[in-house]
Amino acid sequence: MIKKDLVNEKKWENALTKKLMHHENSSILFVLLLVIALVVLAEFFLARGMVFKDLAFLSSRNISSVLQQVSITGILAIGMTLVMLMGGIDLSVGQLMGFIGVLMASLIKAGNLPMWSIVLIGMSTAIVCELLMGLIISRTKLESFIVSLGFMSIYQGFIYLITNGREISIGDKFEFIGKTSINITSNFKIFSSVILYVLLTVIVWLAIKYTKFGRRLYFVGGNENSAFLAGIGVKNFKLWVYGLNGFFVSIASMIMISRLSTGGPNMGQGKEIDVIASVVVGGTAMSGGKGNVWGALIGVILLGCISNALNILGVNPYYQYVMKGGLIVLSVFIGYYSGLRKKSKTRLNQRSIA
Amino acid sequence: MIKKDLVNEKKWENALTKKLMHHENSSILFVLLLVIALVVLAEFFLARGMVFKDLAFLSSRNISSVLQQVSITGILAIGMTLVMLMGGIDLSVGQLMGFIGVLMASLIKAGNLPMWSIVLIGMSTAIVCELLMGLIISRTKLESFIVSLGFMSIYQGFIYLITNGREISIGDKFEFIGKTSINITSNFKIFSSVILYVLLTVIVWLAIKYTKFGRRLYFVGGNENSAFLAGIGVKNFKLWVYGLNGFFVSIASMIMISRLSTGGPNMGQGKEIDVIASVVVGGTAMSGGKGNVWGALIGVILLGCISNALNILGVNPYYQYVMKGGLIVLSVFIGYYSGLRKKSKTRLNQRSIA
Amino acid sequence: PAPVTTSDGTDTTVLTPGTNADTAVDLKNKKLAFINAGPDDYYAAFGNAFTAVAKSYGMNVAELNSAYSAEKELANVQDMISAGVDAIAVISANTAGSSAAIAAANSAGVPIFYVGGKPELQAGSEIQGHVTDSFVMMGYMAGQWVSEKYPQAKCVTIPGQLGQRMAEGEVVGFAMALDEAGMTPLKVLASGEWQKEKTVPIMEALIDSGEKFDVVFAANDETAFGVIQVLKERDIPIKQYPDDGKDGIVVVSNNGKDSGWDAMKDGGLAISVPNPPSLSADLCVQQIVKYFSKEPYKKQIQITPSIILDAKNTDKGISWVLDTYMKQRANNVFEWNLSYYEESYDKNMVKYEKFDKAVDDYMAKH
Amino acid sequence: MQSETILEMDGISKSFPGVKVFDNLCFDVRKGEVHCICGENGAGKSTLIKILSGAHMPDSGTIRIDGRVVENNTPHLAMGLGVQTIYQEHNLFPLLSVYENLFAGNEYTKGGLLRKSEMVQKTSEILAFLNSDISPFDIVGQLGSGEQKTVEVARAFIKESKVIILDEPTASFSQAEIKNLLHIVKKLSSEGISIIYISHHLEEVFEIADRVTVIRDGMKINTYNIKDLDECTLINDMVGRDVCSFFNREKVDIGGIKFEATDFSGNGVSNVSFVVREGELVGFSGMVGAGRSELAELLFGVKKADTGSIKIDGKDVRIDSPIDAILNGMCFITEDRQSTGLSLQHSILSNSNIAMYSKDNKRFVKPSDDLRVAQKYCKSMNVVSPTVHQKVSLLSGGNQQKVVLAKWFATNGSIYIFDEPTRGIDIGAKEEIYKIMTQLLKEGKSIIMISSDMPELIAMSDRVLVMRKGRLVADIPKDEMTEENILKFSIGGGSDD
Ligand SMILES: Nc1ncnc2c1ncn2[C@@H]1O[C@H](COP(=O)(O)OP(=O)(O)OP(=O)(O)O)[C@@H](O)[C@H]1O
Ligand SMILES: Nc1ncnc2c1ncn2[C@@H]1O[C@H](COP(=O)(O)OP(=O)(O)OP(=O)(O)O)[C@@H](O)[C@H]1O
Ligand SMILES: [Mg+2]
Ligand SMILES: [Mg+2]
Repeated sequence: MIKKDLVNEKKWENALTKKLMHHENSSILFVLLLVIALVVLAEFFLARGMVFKDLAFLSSRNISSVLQQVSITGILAIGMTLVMLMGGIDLSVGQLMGFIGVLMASLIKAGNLPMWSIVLIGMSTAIVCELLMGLIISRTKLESFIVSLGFMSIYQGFIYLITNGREISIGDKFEFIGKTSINITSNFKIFSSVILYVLLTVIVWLAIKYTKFGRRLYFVGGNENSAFLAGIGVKNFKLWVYGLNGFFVSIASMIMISRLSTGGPNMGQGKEIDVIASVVVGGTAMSGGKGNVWGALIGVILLGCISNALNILGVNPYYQYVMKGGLIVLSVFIGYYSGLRKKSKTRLNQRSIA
Repeated sequence: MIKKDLVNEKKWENALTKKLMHHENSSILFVLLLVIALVVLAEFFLARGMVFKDLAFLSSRNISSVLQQVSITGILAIGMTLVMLMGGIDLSVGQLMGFIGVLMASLIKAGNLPMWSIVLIGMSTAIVCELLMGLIISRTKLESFIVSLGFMSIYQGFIYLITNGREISIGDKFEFIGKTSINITSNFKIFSSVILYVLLTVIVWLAIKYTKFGRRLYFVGGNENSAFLAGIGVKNFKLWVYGLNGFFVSIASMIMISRLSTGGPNMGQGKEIDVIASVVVGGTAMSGGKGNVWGALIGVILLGCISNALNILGVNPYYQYVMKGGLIVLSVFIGYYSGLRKKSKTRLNQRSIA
Repeated sequence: PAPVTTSDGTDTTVLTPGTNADTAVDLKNKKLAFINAGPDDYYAAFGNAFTAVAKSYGMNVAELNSAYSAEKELANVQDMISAGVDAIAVISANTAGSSAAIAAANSAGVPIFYVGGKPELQAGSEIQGHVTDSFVMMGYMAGQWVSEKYPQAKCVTIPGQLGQRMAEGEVVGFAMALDEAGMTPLKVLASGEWQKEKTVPIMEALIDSGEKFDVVFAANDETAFGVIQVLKERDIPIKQYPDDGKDGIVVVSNNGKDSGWDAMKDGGLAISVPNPPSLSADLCVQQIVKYFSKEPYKKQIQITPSIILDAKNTDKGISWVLDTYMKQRANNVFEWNLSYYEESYDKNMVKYEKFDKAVDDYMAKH
Repeated sequence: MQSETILEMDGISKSFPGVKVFDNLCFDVRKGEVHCICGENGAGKSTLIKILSGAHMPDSGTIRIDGRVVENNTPHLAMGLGVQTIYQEHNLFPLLSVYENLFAGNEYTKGGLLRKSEMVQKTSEILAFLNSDISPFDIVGQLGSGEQKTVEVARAFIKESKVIILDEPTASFSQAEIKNLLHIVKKLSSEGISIIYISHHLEEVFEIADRVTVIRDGMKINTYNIKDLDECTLINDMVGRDVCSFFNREKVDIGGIKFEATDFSGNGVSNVSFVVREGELVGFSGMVGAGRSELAELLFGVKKADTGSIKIDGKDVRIDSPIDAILNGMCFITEDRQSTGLSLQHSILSNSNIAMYSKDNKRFVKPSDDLRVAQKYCKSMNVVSPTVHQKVSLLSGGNQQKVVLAKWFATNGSIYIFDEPTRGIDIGAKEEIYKIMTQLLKEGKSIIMISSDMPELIAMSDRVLVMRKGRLVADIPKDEMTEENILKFSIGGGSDD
């Protein structure tokens, strides 16, 4: 006869809600803290001659600029997390961001449309582009990898055609989204893009947790067939997720051109790699069904910190490539092992739920 | 009871050998022929003023140069096909090729080692690098995507450290592998690299078809867990496949530096994208277990032809990006549909849902 | 001297008043950041020269690399501000984002210098020094040379990385020169991305397409090497001098780097318009030194190639290789003193402005 | 019957995170015997044989095969020692052909080269031996569930083996195939090969076993000689209480026509029409490949039918996709839980709620409601798992099946299509499920039950429809429902086409 243990069940429940929301991310969080600690130590011993004052890495100025630096990648990473949870991938985000950026910049420069309509055009173009791609991916069995690769090249061409290879300077006509900040101290500034990033992360997190859409995202990524049988319109679902990704891309491009005051032809190039790397480092599986936006956030900050720290420590730029690559591998590795350890520590001898 | 139909069985066998070896590739072959036909038509109507003589695209000279151009990507694609059949991916091949290239170039330039030992060093370094990566991927559950992304960055650092950002010119000290050719006519040359490429393709094709090793690629890629339960040493198998990939990478780098007489710091950059695109266009599934080297060969030639044709037709470089991207999407799309049609001719019902 | 104002309204001359030029400034503890645009030959030469020259003044340099990304460049500037360096020098592949970087440096009180393209300056922000070059002008010089020597020629170009200021600029300059001379318009081929590897297939396709052409304008020397290799492989004669009486393809390029000299001497490359990165970097360091020692200097100078290199004058080339460069500098093979370039900039300013205007007009037309 | 011990497990302990499966278990198999293992879902039967086969490492204990102590057991090693295992869940390569699947990991080679024709030859022989008409060149992914199992069983015969382990091989088999398999098992054991056989069908156990081991709560309860064992003892040992092996369904009043399918064709099905009434359970019988699952897919809108219309409560409804079906109160428990039933990497919680989400148009979910639903059904069907947050891939086969059922019970539909609903479910839990089904009927709901389990079909159905080659060939009322009668129609004894 199977024993019933309701007290234990409650305990399990608490332990497990924690586990689900936090556990997944705890190992990557651990890696982040480790990296921060290492960098601080390195700075202390190497750069600052063992004086704790003036540690540049943890200075409020540096923290605010790191946060600002990662916000574009971060917002793209939110969309990418959704796409990847669903089992897809989108290599076109970098170029699409560039395309929307130069499109908007050229409209702003032309100056004969009100700003709100330009924003609207940018957003809807991004969404339509992604929907188009989503249409192909969801209606056929083509791999999202190759389809989005094709679109990446198409957007690149669009960028060159719009810009004719030249940068489009927009001056200060579009400052709000990328340049305003709340100045807590003169050094510690919280930029609007950072606030937006955190806000979007929270919204998406809640949406994933408390809406059907979110719960279904995992299921579609986990087993498409079974999702279909459970009454999910898998095809349309996928379509909308790509569309949603377009929304995030458009936000990212606005921040980008606002922050750089320019729409540049090579602006988003290679961004997709950073984004995917951050998302994967943050624990989202390429095969879909596993991961969350907080993990992606930590992954984005981790990779952002690594670049920043290597700069601050004055590491030779050529070594930076080596170290950055090494740290990416190392952080997924540590994440994996600390994940393993945690699993084997969980309690034994619980046999029945009911 | 249940009937046996030996006649039918024989029929099945023939139909199915065909299916396995040819069917898979026939749709992509069809796309290739279609593209060639379109290009010839375009050239006929647009560039040549409707004269059939002197069609540059099909000239023997152009054919020999296209073949030569694709041979490096092609050789990398063989290795990538093996890795992808097995369910992995390797984003580091481009940079590894560059790394091995500049390593060998710098040794050749230094000039104090005999050529054979430099070749040996190059080869074994490539293999060791890939084995190292294979070790991590096979021993842990880390995604090959992210691990190889990390290694990509590491090799990039190595390249810059070796070259200090400069090209290393080796003159004609290493001509054999990339520059010699059999001259059938003065225009129609078959280069040693092309011969090597075809030879390697044939060898790998035979190995896949007729050896245990080859068939096991499909098992491991098809279902890793089942492969393990069937008694296949999955971990070591993966390890060796990555090692083998290193071999192909080293051959590609030799051809590269030989052909260009230079080891350049940005030489392999972005090559992995071309390689993966070709392999996927050629019908290999990113999820593993499906595809073959002939498909990859056709994919490589297809993408090579597209680039070449756009150049020959003198398409504006900005439009080239748009057209190339569009053609990639289109060719997987056509490949998919012609594949569908064929399938529905063979059997009516599809088991899989959605 | 009275402040001179350029077309973009920035004040280009600074005289720091009230300082005693004799006060020895301690350069030893100065830490500079050099933010390089990307990892390649051209930029590596910048970085090497900058570091070496700065070291010769006793300063320390941390070099960073933006990998051609405007966003990364801005991040690098921010990081260096956080790291507390004494001055930042930036070379950018594009000028996007420079206004944000300058604003950040200004607000942190860190002096910032630019080498290469013109940064965007917004009202109220300032930079402490700027050594510009003009790829448009270099392309124009090459084009002019071609139009003088081969007025009937049909020209094609293999541009550098699309979307980069320099790549697009030199094509514009070259095309403009042809246009002015009333020659057949320039045909732009696919991008060789500054690399031999990418150039070879483009060149092969060009030849196979049967397209007629007489002159190839290669974006840089490396591209030219690729072009020459293909021409040689196809046994297509190469013409090096207008007066050598042979028929063949003329290959011209920008860079004038050391291996380009060899290519000219070996009889492949006809000319190369030199833009030695080492010199620009050198001048930038000199500006920084002046800034620290509070000596007067011109905030903005533009350098343009004084000669076009061909096989006969390669000895006048300024090296890209650090050792050779430092040797040439020590032997005064070329002018390296900042004040020389300040003067020549003064002299040529009107010409530059006219040229810039001509470019604007040309671009507006096309 | 020899009593030489060929395989011995001693002091085996094994735990998974959150579950201690065995503590100090001992088990042995003699040469040439058929040794059945019985136990509830989640008792550890599959884990035991996975330890034997090298798929799992025990935490402690020794395994002795043929007198040799096996350390660091792996599937490769175990197979080398003559232990062949057919696992409960499919372990196939769906994109590859039957013969390739058969020889995966054990390819015939000569001088490093594959000997394809010999492998094909051997495959045909084995398939003939198993009385199967699958071709060696069929692509495995295109076979039905039962046929796939046949392919897996065939794998046991490619090599000389000393021990063959069969973990619920008959779960997707129909009567004829079961008979055939049991016959083969007997033959093998008479040739001196030992068989470990796991099944929840007790009549199979009694038919072939020489000895039976019962495990429960991580302990071996007992090993019996079949002579000394009767059904009651066995069930009592397994479940720890009395359960009748023959379920007697309560009678429910049958109402008016609830569901009416007219003239369904396509997807291998031709011209099928039938009705189901309120409170009625209609059983579907047929051989493997008769097209019952295909019909269900058509009804549920999974695949497009060429022709066919559905009336629910007398009204025409259009069902183009599962969403339409669910909104019309239909439920579809598919036969293959792994590929179409569950998202294996997700928890019991999310699997059991996912279909329910499609019932209404609310956008938000309440995690606490989800939890309640999951726990309710886990409790009523006795799902063995440390928590509802456990990934379903880590559950035992039977428990996974219960989660599939929970997912659909939670939608509270009114027309249920069950395709092999009790596959791999133990006898105790089956009773619970039958009770739930009866309760559904009492509430006036209708059930279509496709089952290959003849006693279940007969006990539960109000009518049995028999399909053959995609057609409905018989409608057997309760009073004519006998195994012989059903079988006669299934294999085409009645009429021929
Ligand atoms: N990999 C695993 N991780 C965690 N728990 C596991 C794992 N594999 C099995 N279990 C647990 O071990 C217990 C025994 O499972 P097992 O599959 O052996 O049961 P079984 O007797 O075969 O049941 P069934 O009759 O349902 O097939 C179950 O509680 C199951 O949840
Ligand atoms: N995609 C497909 N390609 C080829 N044959 C298929 C395909 N799908 C199903 N079949 C075949 O159709 C037949 C009907 O299978 P189905 O699973 O419906 O039968 P069933 O009556 O449900 O039997 P069981 O479920 O017991 O195997 C089988 O022979 C199966 O192999
Ligand atoms: Mg089991
Ligand atoms: Mg069925």
